[in-house]
Amino acid sequence: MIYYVGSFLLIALGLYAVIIKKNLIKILIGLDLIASGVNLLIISIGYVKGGTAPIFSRAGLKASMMVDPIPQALTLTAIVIDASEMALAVAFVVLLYKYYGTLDIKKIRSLKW
Amino acid sequence: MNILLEIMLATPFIGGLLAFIGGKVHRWVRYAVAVTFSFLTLIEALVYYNATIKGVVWGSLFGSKLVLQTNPISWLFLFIVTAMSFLIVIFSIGDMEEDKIKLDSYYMQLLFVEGAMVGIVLAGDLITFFMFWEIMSWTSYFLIIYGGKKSVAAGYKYIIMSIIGAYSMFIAIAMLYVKAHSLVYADVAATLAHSSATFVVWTVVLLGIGFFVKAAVMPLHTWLPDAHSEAPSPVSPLLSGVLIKMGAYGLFIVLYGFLSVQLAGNIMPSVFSTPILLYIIQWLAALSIVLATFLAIMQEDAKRLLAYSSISQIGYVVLGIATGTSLGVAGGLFHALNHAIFKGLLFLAVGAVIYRTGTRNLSDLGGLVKKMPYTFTALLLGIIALAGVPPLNGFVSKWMIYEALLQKKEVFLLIMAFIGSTGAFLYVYRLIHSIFLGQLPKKYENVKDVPILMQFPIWVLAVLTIVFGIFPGLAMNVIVKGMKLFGFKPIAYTLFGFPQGTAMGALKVINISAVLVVAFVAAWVLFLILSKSRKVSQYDNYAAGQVVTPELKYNYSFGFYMSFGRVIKSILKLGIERIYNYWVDAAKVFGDYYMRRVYTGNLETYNSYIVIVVTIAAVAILLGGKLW
Amino acid sequence: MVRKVVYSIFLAIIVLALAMFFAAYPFGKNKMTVGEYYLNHGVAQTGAANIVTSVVLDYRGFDTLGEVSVLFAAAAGVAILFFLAGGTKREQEDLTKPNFVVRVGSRIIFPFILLFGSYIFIHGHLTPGGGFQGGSIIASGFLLLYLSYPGTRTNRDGLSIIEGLAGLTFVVLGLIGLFLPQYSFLYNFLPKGILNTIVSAGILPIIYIAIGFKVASEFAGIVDDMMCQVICRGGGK
Amino acid sequence: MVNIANPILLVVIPLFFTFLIALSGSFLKSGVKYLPVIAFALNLVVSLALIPEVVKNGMVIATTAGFKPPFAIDMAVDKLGLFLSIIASLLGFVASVYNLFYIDEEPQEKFHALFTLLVAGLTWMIITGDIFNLFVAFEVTSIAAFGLVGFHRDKGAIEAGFKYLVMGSIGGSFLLIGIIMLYAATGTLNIVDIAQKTSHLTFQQKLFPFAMIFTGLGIEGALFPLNAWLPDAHPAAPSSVSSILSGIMTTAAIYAIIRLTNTIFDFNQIYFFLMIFALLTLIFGEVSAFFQKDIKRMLAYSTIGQTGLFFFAFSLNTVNGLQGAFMQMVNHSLSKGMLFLVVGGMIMQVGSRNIDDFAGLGRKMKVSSFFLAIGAFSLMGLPPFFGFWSKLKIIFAALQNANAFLVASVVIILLMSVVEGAYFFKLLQVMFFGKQEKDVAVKEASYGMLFSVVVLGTVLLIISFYPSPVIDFMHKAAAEIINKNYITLALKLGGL
Repeated sequence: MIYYVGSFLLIALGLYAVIIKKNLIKILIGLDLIASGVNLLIISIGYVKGGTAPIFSRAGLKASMMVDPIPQALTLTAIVIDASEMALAVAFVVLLYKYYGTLDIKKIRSLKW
Repeated sequence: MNILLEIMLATPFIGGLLAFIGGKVHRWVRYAVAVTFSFLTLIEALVYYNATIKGVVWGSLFGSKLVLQTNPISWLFLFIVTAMSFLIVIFSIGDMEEDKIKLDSYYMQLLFVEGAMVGIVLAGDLITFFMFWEIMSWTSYFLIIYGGKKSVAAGYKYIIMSIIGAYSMFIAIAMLYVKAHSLVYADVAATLAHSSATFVVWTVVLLGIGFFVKAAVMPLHTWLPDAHSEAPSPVSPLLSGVLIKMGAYGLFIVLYGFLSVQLAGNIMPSVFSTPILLYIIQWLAALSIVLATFLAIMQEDAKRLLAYSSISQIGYVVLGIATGTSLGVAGGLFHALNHAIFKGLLFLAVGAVIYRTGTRNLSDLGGLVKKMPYTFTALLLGIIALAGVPPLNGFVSKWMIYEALLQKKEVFLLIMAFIGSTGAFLYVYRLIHSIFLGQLPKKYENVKDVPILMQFPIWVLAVLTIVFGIFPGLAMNVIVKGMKLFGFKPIAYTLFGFPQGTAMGALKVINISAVLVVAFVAAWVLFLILSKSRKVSQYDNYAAGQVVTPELKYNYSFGFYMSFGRVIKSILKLGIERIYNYWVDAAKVFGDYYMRRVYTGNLETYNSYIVIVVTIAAVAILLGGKLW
Repeated sequence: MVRKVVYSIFLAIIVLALAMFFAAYPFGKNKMTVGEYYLNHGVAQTGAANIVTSVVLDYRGFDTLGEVSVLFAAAAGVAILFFLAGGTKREQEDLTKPNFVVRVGSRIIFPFILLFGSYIFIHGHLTPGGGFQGGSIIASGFLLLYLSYPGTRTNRDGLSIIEGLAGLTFVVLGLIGLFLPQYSFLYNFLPKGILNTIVSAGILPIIYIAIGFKVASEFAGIVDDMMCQVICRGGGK
Repeated sequence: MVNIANPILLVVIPLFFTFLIALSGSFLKSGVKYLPVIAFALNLVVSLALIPEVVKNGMVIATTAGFKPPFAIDMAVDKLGLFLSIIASLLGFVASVYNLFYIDEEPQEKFHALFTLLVAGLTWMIITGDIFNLFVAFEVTSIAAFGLVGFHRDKGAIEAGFKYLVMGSIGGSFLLIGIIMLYAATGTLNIVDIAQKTSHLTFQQKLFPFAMIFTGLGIEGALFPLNAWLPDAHPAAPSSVSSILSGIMTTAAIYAIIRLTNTIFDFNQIYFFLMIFALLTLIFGEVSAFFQKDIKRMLAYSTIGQTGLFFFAFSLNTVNGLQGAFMQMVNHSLSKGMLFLVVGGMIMQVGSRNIDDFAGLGRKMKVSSFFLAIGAFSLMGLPPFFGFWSKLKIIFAALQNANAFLVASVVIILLMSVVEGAYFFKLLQVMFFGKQEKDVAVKEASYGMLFSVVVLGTVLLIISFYPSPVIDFMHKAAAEIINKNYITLALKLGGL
């Protein structure tokens, strides 16, 4: 249960950071928080009470004792996607700082209307 | 035989493309192709003289058949389109010179406009009609902006107003389609016959707005003075003589092809035994006549003057069509033909003057009568016809419209029509006087008359003003036959006019003309005998007690009707255009304001939009899945 | 301030709605339908002990192809953005020189990191872990190298060749499936082998190895690009 | 011989070439740029080979990994998906030919790889039959697009790219939340399978995932107010990329929304809401476009407006409305794609994106400006171009069951069409009749670039003058979607 709540809070915090914070790095942190929240949500959906990891590493493990493997697979994919997004985002921020000399989002608005 | 309808429709388009391609080879190839194909179209049109063909299906779209048809009324307009286009193509060869303007696509556009207009009059369903209507709008836009820098603004105004008008039509067409799933004229008429009054009124009003924009009926006329005057000389007659007639044609189709006077009378109250809708249209037309006449009187620019005159004259056409009686409608249709002829003539003649002198400012011109005698004669015929003096063609049609109004006892409208006619004398006199009479400015001393290629169309039209003036029966033959198809009582006519004892009083143009000529001769003789006239040189003149030398020519054609202008100033202040501009500006400011507040360039704002959208959804969910 | 409060309320509403939605699907309850099938048939059908791996690489292998492409796109994007980038002289001087312990320590650790990473992706079908995890561990080794020896550059052409080869391996292995009677992309055509041995699960280990190389080279490339932002002197690649 | 009529190839071929570019980039330097051309030529062949199959069976389904859906991912091409993937392949092919002559900045091999990936991702989004796979395709597209938007690395490009990235990744997260909700509710990820298991859900339970997916895809699909990145990103990107972004990306995202709405979320209550979104999108797009001085920005706003138009037609939720929406999508993809390519060539010659600097180009770049005019006319919906037929259809469909609101929205649509006419005619008259003040030597664009433009223009002209096959095809496609034939067909063909 706590995982659900935690993931919701992570998503909400991330969104809050994205909307309210002015610093580009903080915005990126916000994005990452959202992503982590979503990943946590996915994993917690797949959980089955008393289940174990879906790996038949030793004899005697039964399918009925295991948690849902799909959310884990999805999370794996989602994490990689988030990581790639973040790498690209950091690259953008570095260049933005180079051009504008600031990390304040309010000052980075040469494109408008 | 029927396949020829499609061929006729295709001819100008093919010609336009060939002219464009041929122009890459040599300009004379372009000219030859343009002339050949516009002539071919004219010939093909003449084949259908008085023919009635219903429903040549050439395709289908969304379950509605696309149909071509023709009947004598369509033929009348078809004749106007093809004949005028042919003459204008010839005139263009002389007028539009290669070195003045790039002509790469001029003839293509010209023939496309012709093709589009042929499509409009041949259309047998509203999709075809609307399609060609839109094609006509944008092709003619390209023609207008050939006139140089100022014409671009004029063309812009034209195309925007055209699009607005067209979309107004579009809504009506869509309403009809949804109701009947077929837009063939007969089905539309059947649909309207079984519809509620509100539906009919909305349909007619929405279609009417489209037509009125094109026909430049006040208060939707504001594009016309600019567009007509700034367009190149050969294009102005096409616009004024032919293109705005498409609005009249559309109005005729809607009022009598879809509706009918009886039907309209059944569903709405009548005034002066006219359904109220028609009555309103009559008033709009009458207002156009009077106001445009006043405005025309005040113009300093020859083409602008003619442009306002066009608004006024198309007012007669619409007024005639909207009377709803056989006589009035026939008069309106006949006036459409006549106006095409004499306004084409006038614009071409003025174009010829512009071609030689390079100006169309009336106060700069003068005394050209000896330099350009042929043009002068043609223009004289044109203004006589316009003023409605027998024996030229404007007379008969105007007479029929007066007569129709008189029979319906609509006195106010009659008076307004008379005012328009009287006013016409003032401005046509101004036109011919300022250009051809008075003193010749020194810079125009070497002016010659225009080349034969330009004179030919002028003279053809001049002859036609006389022919249709003396033999109104020629046109009535077509009009009456066509109107029978639309359920009008036929009116009796002879070749020379109208016999005694029919719907209108006896009218024989020859007789009237004879009387008029006798009176004129008598007046002239009296003038010669009684007055102390003497012959003076053109330059024998005084100003403030000084003799005016030829170098200091006294030109009194500026502010010609100044005192009259003071009288009608209050009317001119109405300024419909100002109102439009005000609204457009307001809309622009409004749009700009909101755009700037939405696309602020601030990422935070953009992100919060996303959150707001999600919040709205979340609220909806919390409220139990109810969205409102 | 008003903004903060308003948006906090908005976010609270969103969280509330989320909570309301997920209240219908309580934590810990078994919600599996397709997942059940994987658990029951996964071992027999794919031969991989790790069901997550069999889902990632076999049942939903096409997702993984997309994932690989995403990573590739990100690496290429970073390379585009940092192309011709370089630090100023000041920035380069500002770099603190790593001390002795770090330099020597990283030299010792680096081979072990590589080894560990390879272990993880080679055993991806047997134990938790796989190409992505192994690849990122290897890339972290490169990161360590960069930190301790700021002048290090990797051979970028070599990296992109590895990247391309690994990607092509994946796609070609998939395409072979189309030439078989089963006519299905990514069909596992190799023998399944014995459960819980290295050589089992058909093509899955091969794909994971390819992915491992790919991820490692891509992350190393990204790290290299970012380091270059400071240590290169404009015009570097 | 392997059967090439397999939708999976539409994705795999470009991916193969992407990795090939990465592999050969270091030693094949200048030759790399020909690879995308080959890739999309093959794609075009594949998508054309799919036509007979789709016409025969109504749908083609390809499985992966040798398992049947829902246990493995499948690719499903129905009629509309086929049409859009043909357009995507065509546009990809044409734009990659254009790139041969257009892209001269380094790093070329990265650009071409990303470009190939972008189009592959879009095709993927169109044809995938699995909802999580849709998310992956969405991310492939987005991340490739982020990099491409920043390709010029100037101030504007970086800023636009960053904004797009932040909004795009928030959108991606929302999309993922929506998908996860559906998974929690049904335990499966295959679209058809989900559709069969959602019947017991309440409206509320369906609405939330829908809202999330709508938000996520709406960001890519340029729906107001989620579209704020678009007017920055489209102008900043290289023109061939803008052409793809504008031509297919919005269309693909909206197509995904349409398909999900009509298969998974089978509800009627939502359409009024969608219509309001569509109208707002239309109004803000067209009005903002009117005020632009930058030509690519103007076209970008115009894209927003067009999106609003076909989204409106979709939200009518009738066969006719959907048919109108599809026709408008085709029209928009072809004409806007072409316009961006034309404009790219012009910007290359003039060296500026300001409309005033385009004065007099009509005389110097005749072929380009001719096709620009055709594209503009088709977007404005002037006859005889294809846009006219689609606008006709949309208005007819909107008035089908007219109530006061629909009539008002028709009036709004037509007013916005007038605004659209206003700015396009302004552009045209500047180009054809303006006087160039600056003395710049302007030549016609190179033949290769013209080739791309001419190909697209010819296709547009062909479907303009012979609209009936396209119209009929779109009618069938729309009827299939509205009547939920998608599900029945998929079940019949073993999509489940």
